[in-house]
Amino acid sequence: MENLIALLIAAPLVGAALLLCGGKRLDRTGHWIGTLLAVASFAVAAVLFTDMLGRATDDRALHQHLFTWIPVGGFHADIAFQLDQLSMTFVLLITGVGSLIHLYSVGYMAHDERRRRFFGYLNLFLAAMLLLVLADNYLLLYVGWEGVGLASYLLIGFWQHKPSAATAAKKAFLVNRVGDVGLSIAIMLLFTTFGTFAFAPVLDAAGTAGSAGEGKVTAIALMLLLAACGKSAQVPLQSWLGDAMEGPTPVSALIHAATMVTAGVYLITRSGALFDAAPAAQTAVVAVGAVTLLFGAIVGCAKDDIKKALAGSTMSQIGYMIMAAGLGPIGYAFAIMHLVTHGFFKAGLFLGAGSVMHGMNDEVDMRRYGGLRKHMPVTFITFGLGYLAIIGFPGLSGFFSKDKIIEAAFAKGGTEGLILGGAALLGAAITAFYMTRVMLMTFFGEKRWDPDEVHPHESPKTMTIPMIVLAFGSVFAGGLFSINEAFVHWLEPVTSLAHGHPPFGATVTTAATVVVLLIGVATAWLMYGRRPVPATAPRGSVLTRAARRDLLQDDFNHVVLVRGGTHLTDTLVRLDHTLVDGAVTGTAVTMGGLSGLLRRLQNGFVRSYAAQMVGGAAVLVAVTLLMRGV
Amino acid sequence: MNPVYYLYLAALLFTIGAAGVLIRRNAIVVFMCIELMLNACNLAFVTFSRLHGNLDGQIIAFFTMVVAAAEVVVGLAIIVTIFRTRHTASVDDASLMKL
Amino acid sequence: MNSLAAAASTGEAVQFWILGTVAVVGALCTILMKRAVHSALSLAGTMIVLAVFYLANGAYFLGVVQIVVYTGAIMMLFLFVVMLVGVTAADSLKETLKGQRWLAAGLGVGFGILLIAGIGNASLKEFNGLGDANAGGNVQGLAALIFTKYVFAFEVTGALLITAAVGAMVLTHRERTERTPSQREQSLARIKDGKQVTPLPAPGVYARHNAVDIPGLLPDGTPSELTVNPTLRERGQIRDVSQEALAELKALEQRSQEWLGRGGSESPAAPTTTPAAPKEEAGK
Amino acid sequence: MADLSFPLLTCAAALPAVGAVATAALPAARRTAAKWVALLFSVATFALALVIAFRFDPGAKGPFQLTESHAWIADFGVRYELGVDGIAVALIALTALLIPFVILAGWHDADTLEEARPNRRWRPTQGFFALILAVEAMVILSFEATDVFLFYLFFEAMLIPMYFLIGGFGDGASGADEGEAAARRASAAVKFLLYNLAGGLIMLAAVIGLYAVTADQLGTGTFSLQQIVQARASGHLTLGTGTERLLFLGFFFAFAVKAPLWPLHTWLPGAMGESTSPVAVLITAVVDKVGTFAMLRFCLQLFPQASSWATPVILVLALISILYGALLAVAQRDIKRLIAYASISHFGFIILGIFAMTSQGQGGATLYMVNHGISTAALMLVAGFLISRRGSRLIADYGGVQKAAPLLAGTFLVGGLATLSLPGLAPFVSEFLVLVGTFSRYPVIGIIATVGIVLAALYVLVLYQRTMTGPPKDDEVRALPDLRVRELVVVGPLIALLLFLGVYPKPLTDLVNPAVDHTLSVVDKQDPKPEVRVDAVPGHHRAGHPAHHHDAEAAK
Repeated sequence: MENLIALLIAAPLVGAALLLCGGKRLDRTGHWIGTLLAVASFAVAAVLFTDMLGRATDDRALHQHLFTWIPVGGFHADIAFQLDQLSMTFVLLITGVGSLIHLYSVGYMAHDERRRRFFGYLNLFLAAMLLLVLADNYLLLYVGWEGVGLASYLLIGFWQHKPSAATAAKKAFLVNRVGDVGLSIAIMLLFTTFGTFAFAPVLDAAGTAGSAGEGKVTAIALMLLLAACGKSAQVPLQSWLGDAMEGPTPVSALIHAATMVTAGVYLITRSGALFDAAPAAQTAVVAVGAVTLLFGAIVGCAKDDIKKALAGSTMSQIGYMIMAAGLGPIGYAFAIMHLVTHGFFKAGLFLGAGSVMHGMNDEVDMRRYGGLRKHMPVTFITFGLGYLAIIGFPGLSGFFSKDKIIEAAFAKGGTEGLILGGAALLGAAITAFYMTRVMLMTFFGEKRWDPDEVHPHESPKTMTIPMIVLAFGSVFAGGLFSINEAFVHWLEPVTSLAHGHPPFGATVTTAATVVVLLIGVATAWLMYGRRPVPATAPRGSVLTRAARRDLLQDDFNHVVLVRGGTHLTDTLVRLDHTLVDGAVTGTAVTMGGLSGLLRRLQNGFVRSYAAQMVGGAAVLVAVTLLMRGV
Repeated sequence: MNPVYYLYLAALLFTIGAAGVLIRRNAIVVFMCIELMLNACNLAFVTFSRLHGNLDGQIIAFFTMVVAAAEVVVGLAIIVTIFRTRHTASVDDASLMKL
Repeated sequence: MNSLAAAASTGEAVQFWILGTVAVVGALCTILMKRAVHSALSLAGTMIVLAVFYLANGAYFLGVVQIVVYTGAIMMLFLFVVMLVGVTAADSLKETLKGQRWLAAGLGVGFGILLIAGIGNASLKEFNGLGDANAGGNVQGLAALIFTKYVFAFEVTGALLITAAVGAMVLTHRERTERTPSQREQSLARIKDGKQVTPLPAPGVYARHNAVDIPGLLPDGTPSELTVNPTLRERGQIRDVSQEALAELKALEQRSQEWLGRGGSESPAAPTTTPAAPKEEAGK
Repeated sequence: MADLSFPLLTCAAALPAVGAVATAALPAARRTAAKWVALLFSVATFALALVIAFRFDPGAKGPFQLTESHAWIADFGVRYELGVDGIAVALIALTALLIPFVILAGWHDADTLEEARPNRRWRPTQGFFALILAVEAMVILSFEATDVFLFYLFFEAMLIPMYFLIGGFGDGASGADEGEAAARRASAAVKFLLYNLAGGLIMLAAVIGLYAVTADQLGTGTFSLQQIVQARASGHLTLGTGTERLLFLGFFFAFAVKAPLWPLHTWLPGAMGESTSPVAVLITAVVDKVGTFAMLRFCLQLFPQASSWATPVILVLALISILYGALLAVAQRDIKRLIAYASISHFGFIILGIFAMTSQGQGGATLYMVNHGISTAALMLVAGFLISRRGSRLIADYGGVQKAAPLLAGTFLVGGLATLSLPGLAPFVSEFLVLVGTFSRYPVIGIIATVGIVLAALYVLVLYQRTMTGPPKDDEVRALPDLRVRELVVVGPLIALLLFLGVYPKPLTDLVNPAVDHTLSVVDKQDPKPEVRVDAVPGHHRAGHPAHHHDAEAAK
């Protein structure tokens, strides 16, 4: 059975190779090949899943060793896969949502002349993402980690003719690289500390590293956090995600909502033992999570671009997950659970947004929407279900997962627990506010578009079916997972489990969650439902303007990094020319000058030469005499 | 009188000859100065011959004369040739050694 | 002959100081005289003095050779060349190379001091004298050395001399690379170039002495320089007759006036003195 | 195995040399024939290099194999001594592999010169290819030589053909008119020559010094690497500390110029920028490797103590190279100069790995040499194809190329990704090994060096963005033809190799590991031990880690 694991990755990889190298012959069938291989991968995953369910809880993990990758001295890396419950969860999510989005893209990209390539990239992404979650050591995970970064780069910049897309792609890759540096330093630290970087031995030894190793373990954990921040768009490396919306919408749904951006959560959960052994690092994790969930939410409130609003939301929701993961064993399972439910509803929301854009001539400004519910009923309903799920409407997926996280945050105890729980509650309120805002601006109110130019219409079947499936997931997944805490127990062998004890009981928390939710929705309705939405954005308060500009993060980056960097490189170029090269050319010039002086002795007059000869002879005589004298 | 004085005389004549080579521009006179230097050397050789009590110094002086003769023959021929082509015997005018 | 010992006699000392002075003066004249001929003559004097010194030092053969070969042959060669190149061609006194004269003087003095200091430093207190070496005769002694110890050098020197002789011939020989142009061709070329076609005019005749330095007069009475030999022209040795004729006319007029006015009492002296003035003018 | 009667190594070097002569001897009219002859000989050399690689037994004892040894200049103890270790085999294979591609890529490089002087004795094509083969022969011999003097000879001799290759053949894409371009090329060539000559002369002094020391202490002077190493190990030869350091510096200076290490790097951008791109590949992928290779073989093995003594300074210089090269690459406006500065950064990594004195560092550095050769060749050759199409090296003259030539853009991107060490491509393996090797002994330097990774991404992606993406710059860009078959034949195998070695570098590491271990044993260094003992053998655990309830509770 474990031999099937490689097949999971191989299928999309073959697809990518076929589509990218296949040439024009595959232009007409390429998208179906890609979709088929994604579905094939999902089928394999399903087989493996049923097989896993059939085995005892302790014996569910599978391991496949393909070959030795890099053996140099004590450094030993394998190409080997590990499929345990955590990986399985991800594999199902990735292949499942991935297949749906492949299907959706068939319709969405129908008129793009480079569709074949798009599917090749999508398949490449699937392969890399699967590699990431299936790797049995950190180095192989790193390969997947950068692989998804590459796929993300290619897909964000898919419409390369748009300079903004190319810039966004580059930015995403670069910011991710900063995070990747964290991962690579973590691997180096792992190697020097433990002599290996395979998951099993490292995680076994993490707890027993002893006091001498705690500093090292903390450092490793912090570096892993840096990596997670880069990939999952957490503060301070969050700036790329908003720009990444330049990519085609299916990409935003798959990569920048459902799967890739959650890789940071996977990394932290997977390295749980390391974080558990480093409390300081855990504090950092929850701090990052809490800050980001508020940051993302605030940014999401101010954006008029529907995809960017959703991107802010993604940031915020992943903040929840990171925070949950940082809480330790009481949070891992809920982090993953929220991740899965988020995968469903956020992918659904993005696909819905894509569908809207598809019908609106690729208009993204919500201020030009309005009243679309009649024109796009399916989109409206699926989007609405996703909306209810994300704000945590009781009974839907988001409610179960988010509520648990808030509960776990309070359960952390002490001031820290109160702060975290408060932040999570506040986040929930703001989530309700901005999602309601999106909903109202898009589907309700009067139309703010020109009927002569735009003809909103429902999308084709290939697009609506995935949306419907995902809407089902958004509605029911959370509930299903929570029956007897099925999901938590499923993950227990991997993530370990601890039950937290919130200071004021689960009911109070749930009640509070529902109350803040209602407040958020009500505020949004007061602002955007009752009053007509102006077609051009009002100037807004200072906060609004800052939030529109991603809370000035980009401006900071621009001033400090871009301009500073440009200055630095320009200075260096000048120095290279004047100082480093100048030292050498300077020597040459000096020699030239000296020889110029000497050359003047060679004036061509015999008598001058004769004088020099006599001078030389005199010197010789003098030296001879002096030598004799000495 | 000490025969060393001959050496002093030779040195003096040699120096005068050298200075002449440096100062004069007429190639013929320069040549004469060279002859003067050679003669000064010859005087020194002859004196040394006397000092050492053997004839080797005189032999060398003899060879010097022969070589000087040869040199004069060739040198004067060169001067004549140069004069023919350039209508001058000034060494400064023949400054083609410079690029 | 055998008496030539280490230390020199008083007579030799006197001879040294007198002739040595002459030699140094001659050397100085060689380098300081403006005209090459004078330099050559001064050098010849110095060489003769040196020949005497050779003799005094027991180098009889060399002394004779010095006079015969050096002074007699080589210096004469120099004189020939000087004549060939131009006896009067003198160096201009202006030094063209900046600082060369000072440099030369400085170097000369410094070098001389160094040499003399070196000799003074050397411990040349003991002398062997040539008594033994010249016992069998100076020439025989030299011959013995030349044909035994130095025979190779001698042979090589012979080769050198031959080479030098051939070299001198090659250098001075003017190779005719093309046919000498005939008179006809020369005149054609002259016409073509627009130069004077006819032979140059003859010098004027002034029947008092050899008149090649007197230019002939053109019809208007002005002198034509073309009629004088270029060498003389170069040297500025041209006598301008036109002035003389005028002066003569003037003198004649004066004479006749005097003749007419006073009756010839002191007249014959005047004509002889007048021609001298223009000659000086021309000399300038 | 050790002593084959057939002189395989000599043949591997002689074959391209013969090829060079044969190519050069062809008459002017047989231009195309000359190209094919050169290609044929280079492919044959590659075949021979493969034979060497298969004949070589990584497990065998003794540092060198396939050795040949003949007396040459007996009076000075100079011997014709050849031998290869794993590192040399890998680099010979790399050289022999790249030359056919270089020849193919430069198929038309000399054509423009043909028209310059149409007479029967004007044979630039023959000259171009003959020079390339001559460089190959000399490089291979320098990889094989185990006699210091023999090595020195070819180390220096390869400057001559390189000088003519740089100065004689241009890509006509500098934006200046031909006269000025020729002047700039000539100045770049002279700069190349002077720098390397200066390094070489200092090395010559050190070589002579080495001879003097051996002659003094061993009775008979020798240049033989093995003899000296053995004599030092057995105590017959003891170098004074000062002497050893001076000699080391003499050798190292030459290699640092060749490599090139900051601040001796300034010849490289000019030489690579002004020459044609196949020649640029020859410089950076082949010739410069002799420098880093020689650091491993000669600097470390001849002067182990001095190497340890100089390590801190060299590491800092290497670190500066990495960051400096990358930063300057970001600011370049000329594609080829950008790649040149990137190479400087990469050479910093190689030198860092060599002097980290760990098996990962040195193994990684060796791998890096091979991988960098391949990746730079891929990137540079594609860049060359691009430049030859537009006739300009300036980045600003491009934009939106991928619209017109997607294949070209794609291969360019893969080459760029290899340059930024994307995992899955070969350079990643080596770069990571170098970083790990450095980190395990010098953590701070290792961490700073990782900044180079980010900067690499920056310059590659900026280059790609400005040239390939966006709307097409102008009509000329819009009309750019895509890669031709010949060009695909050049780039395809290189990319395939990058992928293969990225996924399965084991053949290479197996080849290199024993040689690295030998070097380390000569230097007397061992890898640092991990701080926490882990009993598990990697890859034998099946499940995730068990839960640590008590830990979690303790954390609360």
